[in-house]
Amino acid sequence: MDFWFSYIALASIYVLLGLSTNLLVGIAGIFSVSQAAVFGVGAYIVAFFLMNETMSFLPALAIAALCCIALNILVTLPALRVSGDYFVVTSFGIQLLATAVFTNWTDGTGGANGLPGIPPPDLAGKALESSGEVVSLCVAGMGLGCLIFWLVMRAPFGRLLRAIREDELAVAAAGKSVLRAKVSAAALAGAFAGTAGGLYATFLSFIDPSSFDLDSSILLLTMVVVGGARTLAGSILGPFLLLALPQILTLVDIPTTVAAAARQLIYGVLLIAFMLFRPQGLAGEKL
Amino acid sequence: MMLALNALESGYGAKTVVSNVSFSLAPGQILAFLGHNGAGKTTTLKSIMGLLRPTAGEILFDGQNIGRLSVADRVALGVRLLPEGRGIFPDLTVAENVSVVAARNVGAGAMFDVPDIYKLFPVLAERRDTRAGSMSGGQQQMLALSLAILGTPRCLMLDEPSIGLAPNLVERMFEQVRDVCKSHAMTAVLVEQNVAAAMKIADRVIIMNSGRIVFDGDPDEARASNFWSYY
Amino acid sequence: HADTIRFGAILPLTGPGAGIGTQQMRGIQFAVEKANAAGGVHGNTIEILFEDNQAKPDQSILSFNKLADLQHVPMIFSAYSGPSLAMAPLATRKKILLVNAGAQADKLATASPYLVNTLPTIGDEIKVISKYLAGEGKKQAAILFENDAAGIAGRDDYQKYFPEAGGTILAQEPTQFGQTDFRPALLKLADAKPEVMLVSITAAALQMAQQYKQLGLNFAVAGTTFLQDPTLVADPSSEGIVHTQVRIDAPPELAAEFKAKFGVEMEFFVRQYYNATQIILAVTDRLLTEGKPITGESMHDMLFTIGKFQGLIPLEFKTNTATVPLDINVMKGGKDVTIKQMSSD
Amino acid sequence: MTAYLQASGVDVSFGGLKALNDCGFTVQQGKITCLVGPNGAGKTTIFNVITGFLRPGAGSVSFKGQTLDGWKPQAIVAAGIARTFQNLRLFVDLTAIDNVLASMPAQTGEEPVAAIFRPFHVASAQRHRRVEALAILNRVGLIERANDFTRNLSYGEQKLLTIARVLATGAELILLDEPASGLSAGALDGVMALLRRLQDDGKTLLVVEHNTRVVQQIADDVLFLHQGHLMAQGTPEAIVNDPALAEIYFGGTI
Amino acid sequence: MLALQLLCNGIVTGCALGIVAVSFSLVYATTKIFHVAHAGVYTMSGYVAWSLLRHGFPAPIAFVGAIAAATALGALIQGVLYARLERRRATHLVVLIASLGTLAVIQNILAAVFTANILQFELPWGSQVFHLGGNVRLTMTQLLTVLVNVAAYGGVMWFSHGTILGKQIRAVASNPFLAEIVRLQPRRVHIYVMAIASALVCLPGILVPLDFGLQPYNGVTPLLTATIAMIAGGVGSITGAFVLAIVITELQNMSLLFIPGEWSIGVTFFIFVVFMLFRPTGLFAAAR
Ligand SMILES: Nc1ncnc2c1ncn2[C@@H]1O[C@H](COP(=O)(O)OP(=O)(O)OP(=O)(O)O)[C@@H](O)[C@H]1O
Ligand SMILES: Nc1ncnc2c1ncn2[C@@H]1O[C@H](COP(=O)(O)OP(=O)(O)OP(=O)(O)O)[C@@H](O)[C@H]1O
Ligand SMILES: [Mg+2]
Ligand SMILES: [Mg+2]
Repeated sequence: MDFWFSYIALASIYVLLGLSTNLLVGIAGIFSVSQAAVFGVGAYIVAFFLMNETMSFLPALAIAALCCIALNILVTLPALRVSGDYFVVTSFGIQLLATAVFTNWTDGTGGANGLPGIPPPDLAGKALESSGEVVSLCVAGMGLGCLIFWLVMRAPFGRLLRAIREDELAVAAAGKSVLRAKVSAAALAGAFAGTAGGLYATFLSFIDPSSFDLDSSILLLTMVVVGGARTLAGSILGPFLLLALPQILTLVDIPTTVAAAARQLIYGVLLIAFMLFRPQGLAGEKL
Repeated sequence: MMLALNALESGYGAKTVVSNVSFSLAPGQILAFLGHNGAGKTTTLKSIMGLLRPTAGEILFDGQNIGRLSVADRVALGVRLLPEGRGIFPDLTVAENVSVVAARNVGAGAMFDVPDIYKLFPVLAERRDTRAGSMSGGQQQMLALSLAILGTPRCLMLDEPSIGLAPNLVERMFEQVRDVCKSHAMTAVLVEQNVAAAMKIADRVIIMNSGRIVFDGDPDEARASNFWSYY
Repeated sequence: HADTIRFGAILPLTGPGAGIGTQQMRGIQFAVEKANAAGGVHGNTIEILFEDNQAKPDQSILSFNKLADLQHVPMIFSAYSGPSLAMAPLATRKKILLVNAGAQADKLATASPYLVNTLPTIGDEIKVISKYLAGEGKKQAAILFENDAAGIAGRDDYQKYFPEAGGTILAQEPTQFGQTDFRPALLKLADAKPEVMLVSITAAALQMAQQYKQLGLNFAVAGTTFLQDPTLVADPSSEGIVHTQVRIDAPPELAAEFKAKFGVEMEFFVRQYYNATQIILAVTDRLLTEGKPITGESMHDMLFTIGKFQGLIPLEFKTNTATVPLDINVMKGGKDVTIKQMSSD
Repeated sequence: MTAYLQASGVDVSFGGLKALNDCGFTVQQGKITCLVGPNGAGKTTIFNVITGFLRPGAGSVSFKGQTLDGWKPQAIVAAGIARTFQNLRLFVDLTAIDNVLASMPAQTGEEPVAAIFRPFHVASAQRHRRVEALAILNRVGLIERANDFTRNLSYGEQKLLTIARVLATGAELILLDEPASGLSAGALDGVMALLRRLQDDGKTLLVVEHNTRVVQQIADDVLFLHQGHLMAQGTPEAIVNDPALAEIYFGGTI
Repeated sequence: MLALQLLCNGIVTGCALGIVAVSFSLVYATTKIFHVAHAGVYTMSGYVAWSLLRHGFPAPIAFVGAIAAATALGALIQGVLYARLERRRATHLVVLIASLGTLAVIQNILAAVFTANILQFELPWGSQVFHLGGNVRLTMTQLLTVLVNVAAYGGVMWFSHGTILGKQIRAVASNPFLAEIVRLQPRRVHIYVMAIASALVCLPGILVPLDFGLQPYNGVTPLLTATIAMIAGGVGSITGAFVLAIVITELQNMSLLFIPGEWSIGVTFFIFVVFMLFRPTGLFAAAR
């Protein structure tokens, strides 16, 4: 049953990323296409510490999360100055720069070859070798992430972010600091992405730049929207569905020569149909 | 009859906001369409314009049932609406606002052509090259009104036209509306909270309360009636 | 007891890697369908379960686990370095034989005892071409490489082995995978005035050669098996390109049969995976003959017990990476002409 | 004695256009001051200057003796000045009550740390805030619309909501940009009574208004702005009965 | 020498990308849709031209056929998909995802029909080399790319400022609700815009593959650069989009003179990150 385990573990990791993306893009309206870059930094940091046996998993994860908080704030800072569409440029730029670093900084990241042989996570000195243990860890991470997300969204902070998405000027006129709220949101999103990165690196035991590229950032967006942007349930359902979809599509029997293209085609058609008939996503409310 | 509503019922989704609204207006007639906030005035106007699909009833314009026509077709017939609040193209200059609307709506012998507009509101001529969205609230409202009347409106529906306008302009604008209605047999529906000003030029007053017509009569009757209590 | 024996294949069937992935899939299909048509292996039908990993490591892991746990396959074909390296630890842990007949990263040689490669690593090829070029007196080189795992591996090997053979590297310049604009890189390399350009790209070699010609460049061009591309060979711009070539020829009848069936030429990766599939079929056959179970472990052991295989080419497993014949070819008058025969060790 | 709110020598120009030209005035604490003038006189612009949304080219604004020059809008709200916008600027995708809640000052749980680590505290604080917010909605007559999405409110209802929102900030000096326009008579009486009550509670109000009936009924003091400059200041009667001003404001053209 | 040749190549690629950016910008400024399926239209036009040539049609007819096909495809996407999504009040994010789906559909239909391999045009005149001064060599295709795309840019400039349809397009973008009630027929305008943009993107869509070959997944990179050019140039500014596309390609090309190629894309875009910080509304945006 390892398959289910690895599916659940991977989906849990993507839920954390979904939360991160949802928080920034869906709720605060900061259109970031560089969440995969932050995710990657988290993954590489944890991989670095574990492979050099500098420290055990949890402290490494904590450091990764902290670095990603700092990084995401830095990355999102332009959004404080550059509003709306204009942030897309900086965000693209950051993502492309990150990909260049992951691919070409061979000493730090293993370059395009990636880093194989990352040790499994350990808790209290015991390595988590079995799939059951690893999946529990990932699910626990996801559970914690969801709880935090839920708490934050029902608190005034959530409302403030939604207000910022609509009208920053009016938020300022209500006496709130837009800057502080955005920095907080970026920090939280960074923590989610960094944690997800650490879990991902130890779960796969191998990372390479292809998991942290622009396509991945876009996949995250798709997950969030298909699940239902701005909702907690959406950030959970989206990753679980979209990760299963390629696997499900391989069950569709198609004549060999065009099978691959046909599957992607079906994927595209499903996306379109889904957006047409359920624009609010799986878990969203009708507007 | 220019405009006739017959047992109109309309709303949003499952929520019915106005029901059983019936009245008919002759050419040249000016209706003051009054009611408290949230009574359903805007909803009624949107239904006439075709922006909302009524759930029941019919809308006749010049004897023709326009209930199934598109918005554009209704505009072409001469049904015009000054919308509440967002009546200009903020990112275009004043001159572009006027010319782009004129290009689609002003034909030969039109009632209002571009020069008429600038005569009506000289300040717009002065600010021709200003981005419309950066003008003051009142200036924007003048422009909005201009866009609504360009061409040949035959039934002009004004949703709170006086908002943001200084008193001098309100009076003048209402007088203009009355003059045009009388000289060109144009019908006007005037949704106003500035009741006194509206009643001064109206031939007829309808008061709406919670989606239903509760008073229909001429201004003198309205002044005399106790329907003022609805305000 | 006519049974179905299932194996897996995890290949990039969509995305930018799909061109090669599809070739690989066809090679496997072709071999299996021929075997089944001939009565199967000891009367057993062979079935291959294909999974699309989009050349991504994480999708590969999912697919691997799916094949291993839900379908219980003992053997999986893989391709591309990243995915193969990602799956290698799982192969070790679950004792599933992973057969790579496409990727050539050097790390693949030692990634897992259960990962076997039916073609030499890129380093093996580059050692050979470096020696050859040095022997020809071409000692000033510039490197053109694709900025991804396969291309960078090649660049690193050039940097290591070309100087060892006595040459000097003057410059290096990357291109992006999937991009076909080579002009800026070519221009910059030309500026270093090399005698030879060492190429490490996996796609669009034709476009590279055409742009090289249009820019009027005149240094020599050399590379590895990656340059083997029928459309390139046929194009006049390829005149004089030298490259190592993992020899894997298809007999004309076989190539014709393939073309009749799929409507395209039997290209390099088709042949590679056809050949690899035949190796697997041979291993399965021996296991069944000896009445042994078909597990990842038994297949692994049997592969090394047999050691030498005679498919499209003679090939021998001394380590996890097969020793195969390796030629040096030069493109001339629309043909790829072998000028020297060697072996990958 | 220092003036409560004082603007002096404020200049603002947009391109060649002088929206404010040496504009100066004072507002007395505890009074309702009305700011009137023809369209384009610069009323909204001076609001933007006072609340920190616009940097004037020259001049300054001070509040309780403290200069506000260079302050950020949120700092100015914190100092006790809040405003409404002529074009509403509501959060139309939030409910009415959320609009009010979003404008309440310094709430626990407005940053993630408290929200995560003190969830119960935050929840109970929110319950109290909701009660307060409902009270505010009640004051402006929107209690029944509390849970409706703002985009679904009628224009008049939205206008009332802007007033509720500015009340929620708890500011002591409240700037209202045309609060009366679009309100029906009943609602208008309610709002005027509300403004009076706010005055009794010790608030100071600066109101832009074109409706002379409203001005006459509520204003203690009237400022008349014309072409970006303060032209006159006085009681409502004095201003309304000044023939020169009447000519600008009521008569002829602009 | 090297610099000059790099500069010329940059201009060629930049002009092609410039029209991709301009056409993308037309759509974005009017509908606020991040029309990534535009990359699909771009790619498809090349394939249509290729197959018409394959079937023996002369080049001009093949090119006109491709333009017609792309125009129809663009109008179809707007009329059938985007208009419907808008009626359902889908958010821009939702439309973006639907557009991604459309892109996947177009790309994979192409991949299924034409395979994922690179297809090369067989037009001998295309690769004819011209020696310009200073030892610069450009092919016929490259020269044509510059001429056609610069002409297209001029055409768009005239169109958007000199014609009433151009103004209508901007009006619809500015207030679609009002556009409806003053009879500007926003839906129809949107379809026109998409048709025009699709016809435009055809030009680089044919000319670029003439030089570099056709690949089904190849439209995305140009679109990415175009997006950045559009935004950095100031949304709504045609000149901004066109010029910035050239600037970006030149930066990428010329940066090779100073830094290793691995870093050129990353560094180029990093320059834009910094640039956006200092000029947050883009280079050519009208001051507000
Ligand atoms: N889009 C909508 N969805 C749901 N309800 C709506 C919507 N728009 C308006 N309403 C409700 O319908 C009722 C009538 O609204 P309408 O806008 O017609 O009022 P009105 O008479 O124009 O009021 P006002 O004078 O304030 O403009 C109000 O109670 C309002 O809350
Ligand atoms: N951002 C801007 N750009 C250019 N001109 C502006 C801008 N904002 C205001 N103006 C101009 O400055 C002048 C004053 O505008 P303001 O909005 O302050 O007027 P107002 O007194 O509020 O008028 P109203 O009663 O019509 O709302 C007007 O002529 C207006 O067109
Ligand atoms: Mg209304
Ligand atoms: Mg104003």
